[in-house]
Amino acid sequence: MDQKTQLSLYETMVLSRTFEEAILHDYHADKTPQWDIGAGLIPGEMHLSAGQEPVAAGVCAHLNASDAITATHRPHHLAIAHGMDLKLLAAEIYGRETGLGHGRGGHMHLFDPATHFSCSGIIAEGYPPALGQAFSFKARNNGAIAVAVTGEGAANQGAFHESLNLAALWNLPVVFVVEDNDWAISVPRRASTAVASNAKRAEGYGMPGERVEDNSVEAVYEAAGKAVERARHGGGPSLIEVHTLRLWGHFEGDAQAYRNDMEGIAERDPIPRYAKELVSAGVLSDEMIASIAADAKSSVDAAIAFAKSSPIPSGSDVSKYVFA
Amino acid sequence: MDQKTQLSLYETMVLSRTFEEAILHDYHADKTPQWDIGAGLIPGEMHLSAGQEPVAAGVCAHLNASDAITATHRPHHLAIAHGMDLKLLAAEIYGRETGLGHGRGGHMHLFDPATHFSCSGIIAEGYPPALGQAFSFKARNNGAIAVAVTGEGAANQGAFHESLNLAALWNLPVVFVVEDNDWAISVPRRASTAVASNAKRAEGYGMPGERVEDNSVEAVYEAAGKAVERARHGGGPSLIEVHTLRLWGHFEGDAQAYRNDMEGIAERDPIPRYAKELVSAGVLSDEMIASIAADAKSSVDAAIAFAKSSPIPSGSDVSKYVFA
Amino acid sequence: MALTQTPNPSMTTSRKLTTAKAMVEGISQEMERDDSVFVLGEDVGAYGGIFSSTTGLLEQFGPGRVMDTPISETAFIGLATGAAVEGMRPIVELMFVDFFGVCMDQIYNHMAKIHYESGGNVKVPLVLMTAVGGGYSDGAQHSQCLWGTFAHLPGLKVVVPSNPADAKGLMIAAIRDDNPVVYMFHKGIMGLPWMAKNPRSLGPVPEEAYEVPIGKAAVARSGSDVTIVTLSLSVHHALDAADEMAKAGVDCEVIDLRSLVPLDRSAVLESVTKTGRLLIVDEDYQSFGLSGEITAIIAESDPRLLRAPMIRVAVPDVPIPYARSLEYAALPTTERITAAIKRIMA
Amino acid sequence: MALTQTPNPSMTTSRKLTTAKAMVEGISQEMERDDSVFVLGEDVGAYGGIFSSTTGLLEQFGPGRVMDTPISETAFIGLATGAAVEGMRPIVELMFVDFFGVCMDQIYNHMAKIHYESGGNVKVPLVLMTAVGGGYSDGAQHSQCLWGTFAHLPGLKVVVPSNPADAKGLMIAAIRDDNPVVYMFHKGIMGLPWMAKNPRSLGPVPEEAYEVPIGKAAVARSGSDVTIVTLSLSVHHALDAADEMAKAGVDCEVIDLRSLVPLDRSAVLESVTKTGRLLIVDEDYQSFGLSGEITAIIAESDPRLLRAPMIRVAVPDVPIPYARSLEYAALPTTERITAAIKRIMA
Ligand SMILES: Cc1ncc(C[n+]2csc(CCOP(=O)(O)OP(=O)(O)O)c2C)c(N)n1
Ligand SMILES: Cc1ncc(C[n+]2csc(CCOP(=O)(O)OP(=O)(O)O)c2C)c(N)n1
Ligand SMILES: [Mg+2]
Ligand SMILES: [Mg+2]
Repeated sequence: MDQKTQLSLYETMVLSRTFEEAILHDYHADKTPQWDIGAGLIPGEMHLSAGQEPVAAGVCAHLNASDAITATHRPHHLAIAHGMDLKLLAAEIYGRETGLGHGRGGHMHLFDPATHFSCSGIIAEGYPPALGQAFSFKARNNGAIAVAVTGEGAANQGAFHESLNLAALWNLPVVFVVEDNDWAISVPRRASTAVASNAKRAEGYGMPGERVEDNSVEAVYEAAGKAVERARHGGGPSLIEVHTLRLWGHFEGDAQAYRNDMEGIAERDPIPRYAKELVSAGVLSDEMIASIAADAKSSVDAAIAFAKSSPIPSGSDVSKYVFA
Repeated sequence: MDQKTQLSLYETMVLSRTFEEAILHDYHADKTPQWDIGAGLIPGEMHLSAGQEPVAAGVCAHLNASDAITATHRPHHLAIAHGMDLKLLAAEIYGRETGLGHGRGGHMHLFDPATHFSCSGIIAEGYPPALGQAFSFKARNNGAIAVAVTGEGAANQGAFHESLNLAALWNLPVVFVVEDNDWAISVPRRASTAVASNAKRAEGYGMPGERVEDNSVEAVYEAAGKAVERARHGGGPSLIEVHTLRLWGHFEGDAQAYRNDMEGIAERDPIPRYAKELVSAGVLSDEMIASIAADAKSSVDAAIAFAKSSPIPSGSDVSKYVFA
Repeated sequence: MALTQTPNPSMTTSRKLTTAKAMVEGISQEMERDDSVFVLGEDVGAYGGIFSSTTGLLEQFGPGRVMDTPISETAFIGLATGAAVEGMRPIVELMFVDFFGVCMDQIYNHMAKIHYESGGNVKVPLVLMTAVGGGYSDGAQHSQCLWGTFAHLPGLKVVVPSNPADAKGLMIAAIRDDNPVVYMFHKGIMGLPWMAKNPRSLGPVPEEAYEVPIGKAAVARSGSDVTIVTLSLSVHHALDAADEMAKAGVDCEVIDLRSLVPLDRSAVLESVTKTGRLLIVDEDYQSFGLSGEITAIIAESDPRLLRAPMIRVAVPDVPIPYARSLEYAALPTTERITAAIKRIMA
Repeated sequence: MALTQTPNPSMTTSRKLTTAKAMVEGISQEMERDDSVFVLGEDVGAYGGIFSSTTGLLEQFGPGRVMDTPISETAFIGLATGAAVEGMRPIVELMFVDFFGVCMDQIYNHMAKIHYESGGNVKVPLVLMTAVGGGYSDGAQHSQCLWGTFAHLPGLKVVVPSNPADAKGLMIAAIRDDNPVVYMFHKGIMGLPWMAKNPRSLGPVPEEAYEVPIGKAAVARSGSDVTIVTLSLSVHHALDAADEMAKAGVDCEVIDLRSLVPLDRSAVLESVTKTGRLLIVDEDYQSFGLSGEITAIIAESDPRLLRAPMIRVAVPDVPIPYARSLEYAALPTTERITAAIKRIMA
């Protein structure tokens, strides 16, 4: 892999993590003394993707803004890797009138026409709309593809099955991605999924499937490259499952008492790990690490400043936007 | 296979066909001159199973009345092979107060506690309740199993996927049966299913799967024997797909203009075919054929006479049975 | 006549079509006009739709624009939503409304909410058409109307034609609308050759494309004594009952709602202001649905407009039974309506 | 007090529990009594239920009777139905009611209809419990109440407690009932340590097992000027508004419905007969739902009981917005209720 790509993958992951660390901070900052999920600058459920950046960076490196992504309740890494405007994203998370959805959506409901990005809080139900985006791309023969993402827990929902079958049958330009972070809230993979790899299931739809066992951005990049290429050139859908890592809780506030895989979790963080790899390969230096971090911080700071200084929606507009 | 079993399989198929021929007759008898689906002794949609008797006979030969079956909108062959009282069945189809559901259900909604039989008009949605019956059998350790049946079209519904996964995960005593009759109403299998065999899909749940390519009752009997045995003795679920035959229309009144596989269909009728086999094997004689037919006819006649002479439910009882 | 009635396009033509053919004509004209319109669903191709809602479209437009789907409602309805998000205008058929339970998440959590959640930035212009209604012994899972369920959940327009001319005009309006529109057609008004049909399922339909505005009720019959608010097949039972009662000197006004979302509240209010009596005829389940909402229109405005208690002729809260004797005890028949008019006038 | 109030078991104890703990205690006592009762759902085991509806049950009863499921609502809710058909008494949790769309077919076409379709030969004794409600910025797919949707479809009982004592008693009644009972608990009354909670989410709960009868409303506050019909969390907002208005000399009666199916129609009627004024407070969507049905009770009996127009304080027909400023404009707050009382008395 060329160094430019490596650096770019690293930068993408850092940007996503930097953004989420800022959100993490502000989310918890003003929920004290009695922690209240509905209070503060950022209220509501907050599902952060830290640890899963390799999936987003590795897949989205092959995409451009005319390709669609449908993501999950845990969408930030994908939104950022796909190039969503951080200001619009942040403003939506802070519930502001300047946000992507003018504050109506929130962090599970990001809709960005500029990057054909959307997500949903209902697990696996982002798969079907991706088929439709792919269908329209195919009908217009514009070379774009759709990427549909879901978790390993969600892969046991009916929508997963129906979508894979229909996409295969109609030879739609879709890449299905399963983020296997071992957990669906508190339920471990072995208690949710009767098979070791969802790539195995792809065979049941006559579709290529690949499981990436290592949470490495380069491994994801390789697998996604083939799948995206296939979709873009009429080869139809494929599935990629990545064994990734949920570094933090299911949502913020999750005490994770049920979790038995926390030992040494910091060492499994894919970002420092990749930094180390790139440093020893001579691609990255300590100075570059610092400057990438600084760039990320300044973008994120600007986005969050924009969000915080934006107006709060007026309650009297509550019925605006129900119908077009 | 011993001759007694062979004869019994044949008898079961003949009984089912005889019953359905009688229903076919009465269904069409009084819908003239202007054919009206809602009129006559037997109103409503009527999905007959002629041609699919090998599935029912072959599977149910391994069951007893404490085993459960959840069937589809096309349920008669399974109900009869599983030993449902023909009188109660007929009376329900004729919408009588003496029917299985006191005329509330109709032919797609047969519920028989005596044989743990049920069916549903919503495709694939009979799978999940079968899991629950199996769960209760397992909890009580009573050796009973549940058989869940659906069509090849229905196997592309989300409930199929969820049910296979959950049954495998919890090691439930279930046999999943897919009746592949090549058609889902007018949609051919190749336009609905991205894979040649649903047995392939079973692998995606770590479950044994077998496709029976020949619509032969003995082949089904063999495959079902293994699957039932496995379920009964703690081996968990398996899937059997049978490539069977829809001899008649999707429902009565279906002109089947879309159908391109009608040539020589009569020769593919599995019942005369089996009779021929058994005759040449010396198991069956012309006299026996006649006497089996006569026995079937007399049972069916009695059931239908019972139905026709039974009272019609009173409209004033319409709200009875909403709640227990 | 006090109410503004939508100019009825059927006045200008003598050509008669069944409701099914009128619907298909509307779809076909829009498909010709706009190549982003396409049709998908179960048996919509070669079969032409189980209730003839798509007959001939495959032949006319080919398999690239008229597509049979697997029995995967979540996937293909979601596909329609995704295609609409990208600017296409899908018409997707849910064969029976009774099957909504396998795909409702796509409908009400996605199709219906995307526009709002996106703050108006993403439009979802599609038509979800679906067959409703009973009367032919199809049992508890194939005979429901369920419009109350769809109308309760925000973000979907809901239209329910009662006759061929409206069926065409509402279809065209639905296709052109930038919102998801649920289009519910009653099997009993399609004019199918294999089902008992209301005589009015064949009616005059203009040949050109036209819209019937979504959100405007029609006065199917003007009268001064009782307001009968209804929709779909029941409009015809109400008209029959009104004719019968006219002989007894009772003058009924029949309001055909045509659209539940938006609901033409002022049409109901104006009529009840005139008559002082409200009868609601609804083939959906009685409680927690349409009939309560119609009542609320009056109670929120002026409950004393009602000179007599409101009466509902709806499906009592029971699953639709199979046996004809039971089913017709549950359905809103002309007899039940006539009896109710007598009671309300007593 | 004109209405018969269910003897409130909370009178006989001084021990206080949160609603969540009261529910769990009810479940636990029934599981001890009857080994056919078991619990399944997502995160009901080690996690103890996302909203603490099952905390401690895994430890008490083990993994054979308290089971985490995959995220396959159709499969595991259908499993519950099948087990109930065979005589077990499952308690199955749908984590948020908002997810009903992925599994509604199992609920309303199967669970709800089997008893009827079988002509009473097959019973389906189960409890489907589910979290409802908003107020903490969880957005359009995690904040709905949707009880109107469940109550509209026949065959399901629907109960909605507002306080700990009722939560326990209704849970026990639901488990013992031979019908499928949908048990809807509002997150805001569970008494969760991580969510703003109503002060009344902690209350006296008797230690012994007891039933609160399904189908009987409670008079949460007796009064003579205005009837406020409500349920769930909104009961408390209504009580707060009533207290405030009492200072201005307006005497409000607050009816806590507790059960939507069966609906205690006579409790509503008796109260409105007394007060002549009807205010309905509903955290579900306004149109085609609960508020219309309550209105119909009066209009079917005697519309002239109402001395003033009925007023609804409900979620306007919009998806629940994320931003707090918008969400609280949609929710039925004490402020909106107080303003409505003033209007109705004007
Ligand atoms: C249909 C549906 N059921 C349940 C939920 C509640 N829920 C939200 S996230 C989640 C776990 C998802 O696990 P997984 O798919 O592995 O994604 P992850 O959270 O691990 O990224 C659950 C059960 C939901 N949102 N939608
Ligand atoms: C969820 C759902 N979608 C659609 C239908 C309408 N429908 C009834 S039978 C049928 C075809 C079923 O095909 P298959 O599963 O192959 O069974 P077969 O009729 O061939 O026995 C369809 C589409 C239904 N009953 N339920
Ligand atoms: Mg996961
Ligand atoms: Mg088939």
